[in-house]
Parts: sequence; C-alpha cells; structure tokens
Amino acid sequence: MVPAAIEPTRYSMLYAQILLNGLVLGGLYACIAVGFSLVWGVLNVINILHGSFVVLGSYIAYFAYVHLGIHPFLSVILAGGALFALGYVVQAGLINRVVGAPVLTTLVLTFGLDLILNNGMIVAFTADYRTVQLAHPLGSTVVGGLVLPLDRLVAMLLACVLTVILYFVLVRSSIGRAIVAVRMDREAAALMGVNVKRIYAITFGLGALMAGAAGSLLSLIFPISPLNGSEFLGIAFIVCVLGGLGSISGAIVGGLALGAIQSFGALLIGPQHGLTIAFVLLIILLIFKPTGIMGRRGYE
Amino acid sequence: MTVRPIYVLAALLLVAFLPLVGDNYVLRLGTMFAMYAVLAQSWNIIGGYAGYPSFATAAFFGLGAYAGAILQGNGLPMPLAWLAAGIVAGLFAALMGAAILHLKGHYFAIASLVLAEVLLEVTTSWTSLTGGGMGLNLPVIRMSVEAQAQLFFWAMLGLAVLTFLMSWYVSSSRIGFALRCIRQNEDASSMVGVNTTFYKVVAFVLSALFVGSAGALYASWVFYIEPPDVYSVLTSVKPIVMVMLGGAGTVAGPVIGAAAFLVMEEVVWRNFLSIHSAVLGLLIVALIFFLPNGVLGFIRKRKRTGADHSKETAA
Amino acid sequence: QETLRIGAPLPLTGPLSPEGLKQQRGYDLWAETVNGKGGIEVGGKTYNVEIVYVDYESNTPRAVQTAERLITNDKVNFLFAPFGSGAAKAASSVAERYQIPMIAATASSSSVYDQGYKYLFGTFTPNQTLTAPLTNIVADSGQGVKTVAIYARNDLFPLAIANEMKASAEAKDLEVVSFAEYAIGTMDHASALTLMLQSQPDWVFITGYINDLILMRRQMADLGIKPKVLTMIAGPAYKEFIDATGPLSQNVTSAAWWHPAVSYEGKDLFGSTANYVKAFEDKYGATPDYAEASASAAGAILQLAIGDAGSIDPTAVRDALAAMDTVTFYGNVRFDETGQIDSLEPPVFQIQDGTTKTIYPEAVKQGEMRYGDIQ
Amino acid sequence: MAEPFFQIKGLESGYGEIRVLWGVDLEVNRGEIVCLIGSNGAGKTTLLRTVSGLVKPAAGSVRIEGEELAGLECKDILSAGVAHVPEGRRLFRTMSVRDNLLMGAYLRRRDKSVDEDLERVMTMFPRLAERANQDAATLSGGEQQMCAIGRSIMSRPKLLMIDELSLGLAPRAVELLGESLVEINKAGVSILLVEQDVMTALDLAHRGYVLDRGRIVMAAPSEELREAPAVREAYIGAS
Amino acid sequence: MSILTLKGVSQQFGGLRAVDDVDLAVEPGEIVGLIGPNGAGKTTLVNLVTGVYKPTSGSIEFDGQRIDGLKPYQISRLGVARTYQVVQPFPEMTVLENVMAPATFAAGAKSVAEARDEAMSAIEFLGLAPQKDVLAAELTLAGRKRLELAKSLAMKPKVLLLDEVNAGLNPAEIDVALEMIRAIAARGVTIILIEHLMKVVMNLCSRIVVLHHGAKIAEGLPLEITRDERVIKAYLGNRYAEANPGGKANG
Ligand SMILES: Nc1ncnc2c1ncn2[C@@H]1O[C@H](COP(=O)(O)OP(=O)(O)OP(=O)(O)O)[C@@H](O)[C@H]1O
Ligand SMILES: Nc1ncnc2c1ncn2[C@@H]1O[C@H](COP(=O)(O)OP(=O)(O)OP(=O)(O)O)[C@@H](O)[C@H]1O
Ligand SMILES: [Mg+2]
Ligand SMILES: [Mg+2]
Repeated sequence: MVPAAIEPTRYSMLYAQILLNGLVLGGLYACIAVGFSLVWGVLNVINILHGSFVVLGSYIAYFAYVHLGIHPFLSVILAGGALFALGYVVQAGLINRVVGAPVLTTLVLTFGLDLILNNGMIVAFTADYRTVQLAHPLGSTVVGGLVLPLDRLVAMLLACVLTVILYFVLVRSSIGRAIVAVRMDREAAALMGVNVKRIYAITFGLGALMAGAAGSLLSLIFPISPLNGSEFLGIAFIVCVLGGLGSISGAIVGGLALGAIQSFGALLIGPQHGLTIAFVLLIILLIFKPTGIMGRRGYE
Repeated sequence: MTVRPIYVLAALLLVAFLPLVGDNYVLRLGTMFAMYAVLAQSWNIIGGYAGYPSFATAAFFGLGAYAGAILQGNGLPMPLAWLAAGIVAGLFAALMGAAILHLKGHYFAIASLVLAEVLLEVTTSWTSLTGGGMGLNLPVIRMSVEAQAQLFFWAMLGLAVLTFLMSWYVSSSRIGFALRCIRQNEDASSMVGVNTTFYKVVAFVLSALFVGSAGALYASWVFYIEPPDVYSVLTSVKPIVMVMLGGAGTVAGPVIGAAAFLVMEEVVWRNFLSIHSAVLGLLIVALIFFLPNGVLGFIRKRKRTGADHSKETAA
Repeated sequence: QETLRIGAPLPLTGPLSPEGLKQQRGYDLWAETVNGKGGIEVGGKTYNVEIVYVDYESNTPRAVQTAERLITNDKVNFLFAPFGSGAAKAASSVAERYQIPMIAATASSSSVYDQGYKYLFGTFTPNQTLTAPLTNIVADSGQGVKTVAIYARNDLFPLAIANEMKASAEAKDLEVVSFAEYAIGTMDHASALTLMLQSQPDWVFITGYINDLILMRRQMADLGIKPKVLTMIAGPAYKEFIDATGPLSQNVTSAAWWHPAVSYEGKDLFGSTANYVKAFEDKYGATPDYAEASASAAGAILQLAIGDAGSIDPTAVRDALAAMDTVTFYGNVRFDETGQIDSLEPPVFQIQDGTTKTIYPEAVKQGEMRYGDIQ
Repeated sequence: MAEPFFQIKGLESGYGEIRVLWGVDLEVNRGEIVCLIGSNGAGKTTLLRTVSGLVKPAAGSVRIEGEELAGLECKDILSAGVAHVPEGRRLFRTMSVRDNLLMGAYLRRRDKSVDEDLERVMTMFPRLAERANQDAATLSGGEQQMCAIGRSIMSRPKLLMIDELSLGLAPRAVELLGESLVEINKAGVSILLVEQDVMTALDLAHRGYVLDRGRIVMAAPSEELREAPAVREAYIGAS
Repeated sequence: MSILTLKGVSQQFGGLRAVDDVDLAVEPGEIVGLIGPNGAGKTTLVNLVTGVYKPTSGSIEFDGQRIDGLKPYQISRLGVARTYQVVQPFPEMTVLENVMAPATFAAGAKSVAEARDEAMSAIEFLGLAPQKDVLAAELTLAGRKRLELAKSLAMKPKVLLLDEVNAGLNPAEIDVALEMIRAIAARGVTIILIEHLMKVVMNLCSRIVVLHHGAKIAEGLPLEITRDERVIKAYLGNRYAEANPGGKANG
C-alpha cells in the first residue's frame, strides 16, 4: 500500500507520523477503556452500558458548550460528576441486587439497561450527529516535520492525566484499597468493616465517571450520536483484553497498543483492515497470553 | 415440576400445523421462532451445559449464511447447501475451539466475540467472493409465495427439532455429564478423568453445526445477506437472553425461552414505534429481577432443587 | 371517508436511524399536506392518507419481514421502500410477489432495478449521474487538476459511488493515484489520510456517511491536507455538515439528486419547488435536503399516479406509474423500463462561505466553481 | 449482678430455611480466652459469622458491654469492638502484607495511632515485618494466619474471634501462634477461639463451651472439660 | 519394583524453586507420609505427579511408564488419584453424581448403571450413604473432605495421594478417618499422605519424607524422623519434641 513514489528518507517521517497518530488515538482509547476495566475487574460485571455512558458524557459536554460556553476540557468535571452520580444510582439501585449472580446475568441486565438508555438518548437527542464546533480551536502545528493536531493531543494528554489520577486514587487512598479488597474477597472485606455495597456503587460510579470524562474529551473529536455507543463499547472490550483485565496500567498499555496497531495496520495493509488486524492480534494474544499484556493470573 | 423434554418435543411438532391456521406473516413468525430455537438450543450446549459464555453464535450463523449463499450461487441444490453450511461452521468451530477453549471465563467470552468480528471483516474485504459491503443476492426460487413460506417454515422447524433431539441426547449422555462437570469445576473434572479439551471442543462444534445450517437457511429465506446483518452481535446476544429466560443448562429451557423472547420482541416491536428497544430493555431488566433462573427455574423453585436436578440431568 | 394506507418500513433505530428519520419527515409532510387539503379524491371516494411506519432496526432482513407484515397483516395499499439500495432491493421481492407498487425514495444502484420487477419504482437516478458532471467540470476547468485520490466507506452506496467516480475520472484522463476503503465503524482516519497525502492528489474524493465525513474533514485539516478540489458525497448535502465543520466546509463540493436551489413548476400538490421548501421550513424550521425531498416526492408521485389511474387498484396504479411523464417540485418525473427515474439532472454544488451554491446544471446555476482555498 | 463483658443469649441462626443454631447462650468475660469446641457441622463457624454480621440472626441477642449487636451491619459490629478472623484466613491475595494490615484499620481514621499499631503488630510477628512488601499470597500458611490475626488486631478490637486457628498449619507454626495469642490476650483483648485440635484449644483457653448440633451442651473451665468423659470420648478420642 | 518413582524432579515458579531436585521411590502397598512446613512444596509435588504441572526438570515414572508431560485426565485413567487440599467438589451435583463422575470417566464404567454401582460402593465404604442425594455445596467441610476421598476411590486407583484430608477434623473424628484410610490401604492401594496432624502421620505411615524449601531434608521411619534435629527445627517445634520425647506416635 505504501506508494512507491516516496523516497526512502521520507519513510521514517511517515512512520513517525503514523506512530504519533496511533498514540494520540490510543490515549483516548485508554481513557474509554479504563472505567470499563475497573468495573469488570472489581464487580465482575461486563458493563454493556459503558458505551452509552461515554456518549452521554459527550452530550453533556456538547450542551454545556452550546448553552453555557463551557469548553469541553472543563466539562470533564461536569460530565464526570454527573455520570458518577448516575453510575452510583444504577449500581446501588439495580445491579447490586444481582451482583453476586453469574456474569451472564449481570451482562444481560446491563444489556437491558443499555437498550433503555440508548433508546432514551435517541428519543431525547435524536440520532443526528452533532459536533462541538469550537470558537477558538487550537488547530495543529508542525514540529520537526511532524503534524501535531493540538486539540486531539491535549485531549489525549488530559485523558492520560485522568487515568493516572484514578490509578493513584486506587493505590493510595483507603477507598482505593477497599475497592481492591472487595475485588479479591468481598466477605473478608466486609469483615474489615468495608460497606461492600457502597464500594460497589462507588466503583461503578468511578467507571461511569471515567466514561463521562472520556465522553467529554471525545466530544471535540468525534461527531456525537447515541449510535456511537456500541463502537466505544467494542473499543473498551478490546483494550481491556489487550492490556489485561482490571488493571489500570493494562488499560493504558492496551489503549496505546490498539491505537498503534490500527494506525500501522492501516498503513501496511490498508485502512479497511486496521480493525481486522487488531482483532487477529487480539486472538493470537489471547491464545498465547490469556491474561493480556499486563495481566496477572488470579486477577479475575 | 420440571417440564419434561417429551412435552416440548410434542409442542414443537404441533407447531408444524401452523400453515393450516395462519397467513404468511404468521408463518414468518413461526420460522423466526424455529430459528431462534435453533440458536438458543445450540448456545445452551456450550453456554448452558459447559458453562462457557460463548459469543460465537453470530460467527457460526454468518459463516453458515455466506457458505450456503455462495454454494447455492455456484449451483449446489438448496438442501445440500444448508447441510454443507452446517459442516463448514462445525469445522470452523473445531479449529477455533481447539485454539480458544483453553481460555476461561471472560477471556473466552471476548475471544468468541472477536471470532464474529474477524469473520465480518474478512467477509467485507473479500469482495470477489462475498460481494463485500454490497451484500450478496441468492438465486431466485421459482415457486409460489405460499409454497416458499411453507417450505422455509418446515425446513427451519425440522432443523429446530433436530437441534432439540441433539440437545436431549447430549443431556443424558456421557457428553452432557462431562460438560456439567466441566462447568462446575474444570480442574477437578480433568482430575476425575474427563478429557476436558475433547469435550469442550465437541460442545463447541455441536453449538455450531445447527447454527451454521440455520444461517444458510436464513440466507435462502431472505434472498439477500450482508455482512453487518448476519454477523450482528445481537445474533450472539439474543440466544443468551433466550436461554436465560427459559433456564440455562436444561433441555426444555431454550425452546421456552425462544418462544417467550419472540413473543416479547414482536409485541413490543408492534406497539412501540420509536421506543420499542427501551421497552424490550425494561422487560429484560424486569425478568432478571423477577425470574432470575428463567421460567424453568421459577417452575422448579417450589420443589427441592437437588432432587429435580438429578432427575432431569443425571447421566 | 376512507383511509388509504401506505406502508413505510424505516430504519428508525440503529445505525441508519438519522436517515430513517429524514425519510419519515418527508413522508409526514406529504401526508399532512394531502390530508390538510381534504385527502385524495378518486373514483368518487375521498381517501385520507395514513402512513403505517414500522421500524426495521437498520436490519435488512427485518425490513423484508416488515414489508411482508405490512402487506399481509396491516393490509396496506402501497409501499414505500426501506432506506438505501440494499434494503430496497431485498424488499422489492416481497412487493413483487404480492403485486403491490413500491416506491423507493433512496435507492440509486441500477442493480436494484434491473431484476425485471414490475412493481418497483425509484426516484434516484443511477450513481454515475452524480459523478460524471462534476468530473467534466473539474477536468475541463483548466486548473491543472490531474490526479484524484478516492477514499470510500466499504458499504453498498459509498463504494458504488466511488467506483463510478473512478470510471468517470478515467474517462476524462485523470489519474487515480490512490483508491482506499475504510471499514464501517472506523473511528480514526489519520493514517489513511497521512498515506493519501503522500501521493499529493489535486482532487480528493471521499464518500461515506455524514459522521465519517465530518470526522475526516477535521482530520484532514489537522494533517494539513489541502487539495485543489475536495469532494465529499452524501454529507455536505445536509445542513448538519456545514454546522459541524464550520469554516472547514469552505469550498467542499458535492452532488445530490435534488437541491433546494432548483426550481420546477410541478403539477403535484406542492406545486413549485419554492412552495415545497417553504412548506417544509414552516413545519420543521429547517431547509429540506435531497433525502427529505425525495421522500415527499415519492408520496406526491404516488398521488399523481392514483389520480391518473382513477382508482387505487394496485395494478392500475402500477401502470400509471410506468406511463408517467410529468413535472413535480422535485423535477421531471419519468421512469425507464426498469422503474428507475431517468429524467432528473442531479445538481452539483459547492459550499461557499457557509451556504451551498449550485454550479450545475446551467439552468439552476447560482455560482462559479471555486478551486483551492481548502483549509 | 453486672452484665458480662460479651454475652450471647438465645441466638438462633441459619441459612435460608435451614436452622443451624438453636438458642445459643455464651459469655466471654473481660480478659478471658474462651474456646468453643464441637464436631464438624455443629455450627461453630455459623456462630462466629452470625456474631460478626455476615449471617443475620433469626432471633436472640448479642451484646458487648451492653451494646446490642444482633442485626447490625458488619462494619458497625466491628466498630463496636468485635473482630473476626475467618476460617481459611481470607487474606487479600495480591495486596502486600502491609496493605492487608492497613485494611484491618479501614474504619479508623488514618493517624499516628494506626502507624503505631502497625509497628506493634510487626513487632509481635517479626516474620510479617520481614515480608511487609510481599504479596500476601506468597506467604506460607503459618505466616498467612499471622497476617490474618494481625489484620484483625489493627481494628483495635475488644473481642477477637478466631475460627480454626491451627487448620492446615505445621506443628511449629501452631506453637508460635499460640504464644502470640497469649500475648495479645495479655494486652487486654478477650478472645473467642474455635479450634478442632481440642488439646491445643484447651491449653490456651481459660474456659470452654461444647457446641453440639447447634446447642451448647456443656460449659466449664478448661481443666474440667479436659477431664470430662463425654468430651474425652467425643472430641479427644483414643490416644 | 517401585510403583512410583521421582528422579530429580524440580518445579520453578518464576524466581521460586517450589520443588527442588526431589528423588522419591514408593513401593506398592506402602503408606508414605509427606510432611514439611507450610509452603515446603508438598502440594506442588502432588500437582506434578498428577499432571497439573509439567516438571521443570526430572522424570516421573508410574508403573514403569513415564508420566511427566501427560495430561491430568490421562494420568488419572492410569490409576493415580488425588484429593485436593482445598476441596474441589462439583457443587451443584449430588454426592452420588459427584462420585459417579470418576467412575464414568477415570474408571471407564461401561454404563450409567455400572457407574452408579461403583459410586455407591465407594460411598457406602466411606459411610456417606445417608447423604448421597445431598448437593455437594451443602456438605460441611468434613463431609466434603470425605466426598473428596470417595471420588478418588471411585477411580479405582493404584496410587492415591491424600492432601490434608484430615485437616479440620477433631481428634475423635480423626480416629474414624484413620480406620478408613487403613481400610483403603488394605485393598492394596498405595498411599502418599500429606498431613500436618502428627497423630495421623505417626499412626499410619511406614515411612516419612520431609520437605523443606522444596528439597528433601530427611527420610526414614517415623521414630527416626521425630528425633531428627533439622526436622524439629524446621517443622515439629520444640513443644512437640518435648511432649513426645521418644517420638511416641500420638498427639
Ligand atoms: N452457606 C450455607 N448454606 C447452607 N447451609 C450451610 C451453609 N454453611 C453451613 N451450612 C450448614 O450449617 C451447619 C453448620 O455449619 P458450620 O460451618 O457452622 O459448622 P462448623 O461447626 O463450623 O463445622 P466445621 O468444624 O466443619 O467447620 C452445617 O450443617 C452446614 O451444612
Ligand atoms: N502456581 C504457582 N505459582 C507460583 N507459586 C506457587 C504456585 N503454586 C505454589 N506456589 C508456591 O510454591 C510454594 C510451595 O507451595 P505448596 O502449596 O506446594 O506448599 P505446601 O507444602 O503444600 O504447603 P501447605 O502445607 O501450606 O499446604 C509456596 O511458596 C507457594 O506460594
Ligand atoms: Mg467451621
Ligand atoms: Mg499444601
């Protein structure tokens, strides 16, 4: 696919640009996936709602920008907070009732909830694509021959920052320790005085928060529509497995890897095969290292 | 009490008289029901008996649909094309199963989900064989509208009955026993002499064969297939919902679940134009809360679980 | 007073739902206008129009199933086809079997119509009518446009258009320096665009759905891709595209089967194009695009055919459609022997300073084609 | 007469329809080590689980220093001063030993006193100090039991309930743990011990109860129980 | 000739050598005790023999045939059975069904009826008959341990590896269990017994092997072992040694 006309010196430039494209995309992927991974790892719930949560975050950012003029970078707080509340309520009110059930039960439940939420969004916002049209976009700049799309780049950096913050919350805070404890042994955690149901709700809320934050960052980049929910969900799935389930570093590595794979796949085999390559690599990875790149055994 | 498989079989056979009472639309629903029953029962083998949360149904279905369509396009008679499609799907399952069935739980779920995605991409890209994104038209059948509707109805129903017999046989054979052991504790199973890999692959293949044929039948039935439709992730998810509705790991459950799901889907779809998927979602959520073990689980609840369990499934 | 029932399977949910909703708006406007004027009078009876909508969830086989249900269960008199060429083609077999006339408002592929069916009619001309006029303009412009890069969504309609574009370009001795497809659901085009940039095309021609095109337009700007001509098909005909891309929409060219700027004096219930546009704006507060207009036109054409036939008998109406040669707000209406319209001249247009200007055909031309100045 | 430090009265409990405990009465005085013995399935574990709130009682009362605990949530029971070392240790496998211990202090505000207690536990179990940063899963069985006990001490309990102290532990490990328990007890923590190895249990405890099919059938000082023929026959066996 | 022979068997987990160059020969009909501190590698050794892990190095022979590298189900069909330290029943099956599984798959019963008979005889032998229709999940720990034993018996093993089957039993219950194990041995089954309860080990075993940090540190008659300084230091502790100065076999 690489045009023969390119002289050799430009190859390295091209590859660097492709790599950069991939990493920028990958950072956003990581942010989409990290909340999904957290919920999956801790609650053992495959949250089908996650994609719609991301979309809802985008809508919040969109309306905040259109009506209040709040820049989507700032709406991260707004969307994150709103989604945290929604996630908390959904978990505390609904999912907690069946949280000990086999994974298929909770999967079917969140599938049902997603039908409701997604349909609700279509009714409320229509399926038409909307976009945040910034009054003052950052545009792009060229550094050393590389084109840097600034809005994307900043969004990606923010996504990484958020992810890192989440990591430290989990590792350093006592709530974070409680989340990890509940993941390993909910009964033992209860004996330590942990209110397991509340921790579940908080965890689900955090997952939704990350989805909402990702959504508001993505509102700058992708056209917004409820129909995107399933795409985001698919990405979250792949990233999680690539990186390893329930681990935050895994989500980052998985996201970046997926971005790069897709980017180079498009270059080497053609754009329509970017996803295929990612999928095939995923299967191969699963066969040889079922726990993902960063995964540890016994984590599920 | 438990729903005896023989009653379900009788009910299935009774459905065969549908053409006497219904118009083409009813027949179409009947065909849909039979197709759902095939999918749900097949999933139940790997998902219900063996406890492997498979999302590969769409892969088998789509593969069968395309195999059947391409073979028919090349002049193979319709029934042979259906048979061949089942075999193709079965072979695919055997190959893939050997590779991914060592994965546990979620990881298996993902790998099986990815199978459909990969096939979707391959089918879309391989334009010369499959027509790619343009879809594929099947040869037109020279037959009256009514005759066609009946033909496809009976063929699909026959397939559902075959699937039922297969599932029934499995439940009372060594295979079923081995699969239940695997579901409950795979390590311990291999320690009591169960060749787990073998039985899992058998289960995976069994869950593919009939779905492949159903895919081919479906293709002949609707004349036109396209990749996003036959590889739709919903094709993988719906059978799971049906089985959960009816009762996982039982012989009768999937059939009951398929019927219940079809009725729900149809009623909701007819009565709620733009919010039908939300209403369906509500129903599903309600079912999870009020019938967590499916219809059969509900029926069975009064009796002591253990005794019934052994009666229906003891090897 | 009786009711005339017309079945309309639409993708109201799922990926095609934006398109489905557009069509619904078009049909609704027609039905309301008819009923507002007292209904359709024919054979001494007056019929109110009722459109029976069913959602087929963007799932083609479900569309087929739905069509059958509408005929056998809801007893509709006529059908509007589901969205797009694929679904229309699939559903056409049902209409044919039951001998119910079906009008397709959004199916352009010739392959839909060349099945030898008698009951299918379509309001879109074949795909090459969209690409050929633009290619002629560009190639003959003397602006030194020599090379074309084509990038298409791997999906029925976009791919068909892309192939037509390739043919049109080669016919005018333009060199197609790259031809790439992208998968449905692709969320990033940076690599593909980076690659496209390597061949330095004068003309970039992209086909896809509106969300793809918006995303790509932005990424092109990010990556600094500035061809002399940028054509995008399907998106820019919608107002949403201009809203979403803002200044980036400058000088993007496109073509569609209809445009509000055309002007016809029709014999249908809307009368002139201007009337139609006004009626639409009054009802929805927005300018109609080609998909919406085509849906309304399908209704108007059906109404004319019923009038010509003097009955609502399906066969009589079919014959009236086959024999039709008239003018509507939508344009001249005449169907060829396959049932596809062959009397339309799809306009070519360009977005200039935030508004669309038709540049072809001469009769409705609003401005000159501009080259360069792509941000 | 003053109410005892910890008192269970008429406790009934079970799982769903199945009743396991039938009106259990039991007391622990301040500073005492009390052991509970009984054959398999007698309901010892169920008793501890009911006290700590993992299982909801059907009837009866559980009081510590007069405060009613029956029916409260785990966390409230823990804050009232009752800690439970469950059967099978149940450590947080991939957390470090230090984090496991800190989990024990989850309900306490993180201040200097927590660090002091951490220090104290590490001094009591020097092996844990050596392995403070290692994942709990990599500890040997005895060390895991130490970690589990240390973890519950971190909540500063008034009463420590331990289920199956010696299960699966090497003799030497049991010996070390026994010494630690006595030390903990001397520091002012009352202990309720469930133990299958009756001789070990009676060696450690001041008093003992015998639970049989969900009912207390005997209560006496350790020396008496050791000599009681019924106990010898049913729980100590031929030696 | 030995029925089970381990030569230089090692197992490495990352940086940890869980089993370190162990040699062991077990004669037919023997009851061999395997003891050692927690984490010494005893369970890992069982996992190596039964095919759960493939040894990093060394060879394992059963009945004159190399079995290292075979799959667990293959080894079990040859006649090597084990119980799990952490019991592993099929929770949603009844006791009878649980025991029918090995009778069907490992012992290769020809029919359901035959498997049922085999299973019942193992169940009756262990006194589980009253609970035969109870779900395994509803058994107490001791019940599950006994079920574990019944399952391994139904495999008609030549060699039986018992990993702490008596843990959690009180001394009186242990006496009953001792009789049971003796009766199994009397049927000609070779037994390797892992246990921390000295009462069991001293009473049953004709020979004891001591593991420490994965390596064999002592091997011999029970009496010799209890006097071995290294064993006392690593495993038994002083209290045991003092309470049983002559290494007398009780607790
Ligand atoms: N989760 C449960 N569901 C139903 N019954 C249970 C459950 N857990 C225990 N039981 C039953 O409760 C009874 C008492 O069990 P418990 O575990 O309290 O006994 P125990 O005295 O601790 O025995 P062990 O010495 O074996 O630990 C037993 O008959 C057991 O079968
Ligand atoms: N799969 C594994 N991966 C990594 N380390 C392991 C694994 N299995 C066991 N180990 C380690 O190997 C060592 C030996 O474990 P093993 O279970 O064999 O001990 P054991 O002698 O049976 O102890 P116990 O008496 O407590 O049962 C331990 O340190 C353990 O943590
Ligand atoms: Mg207990
Ligand atoms: Mg062990």
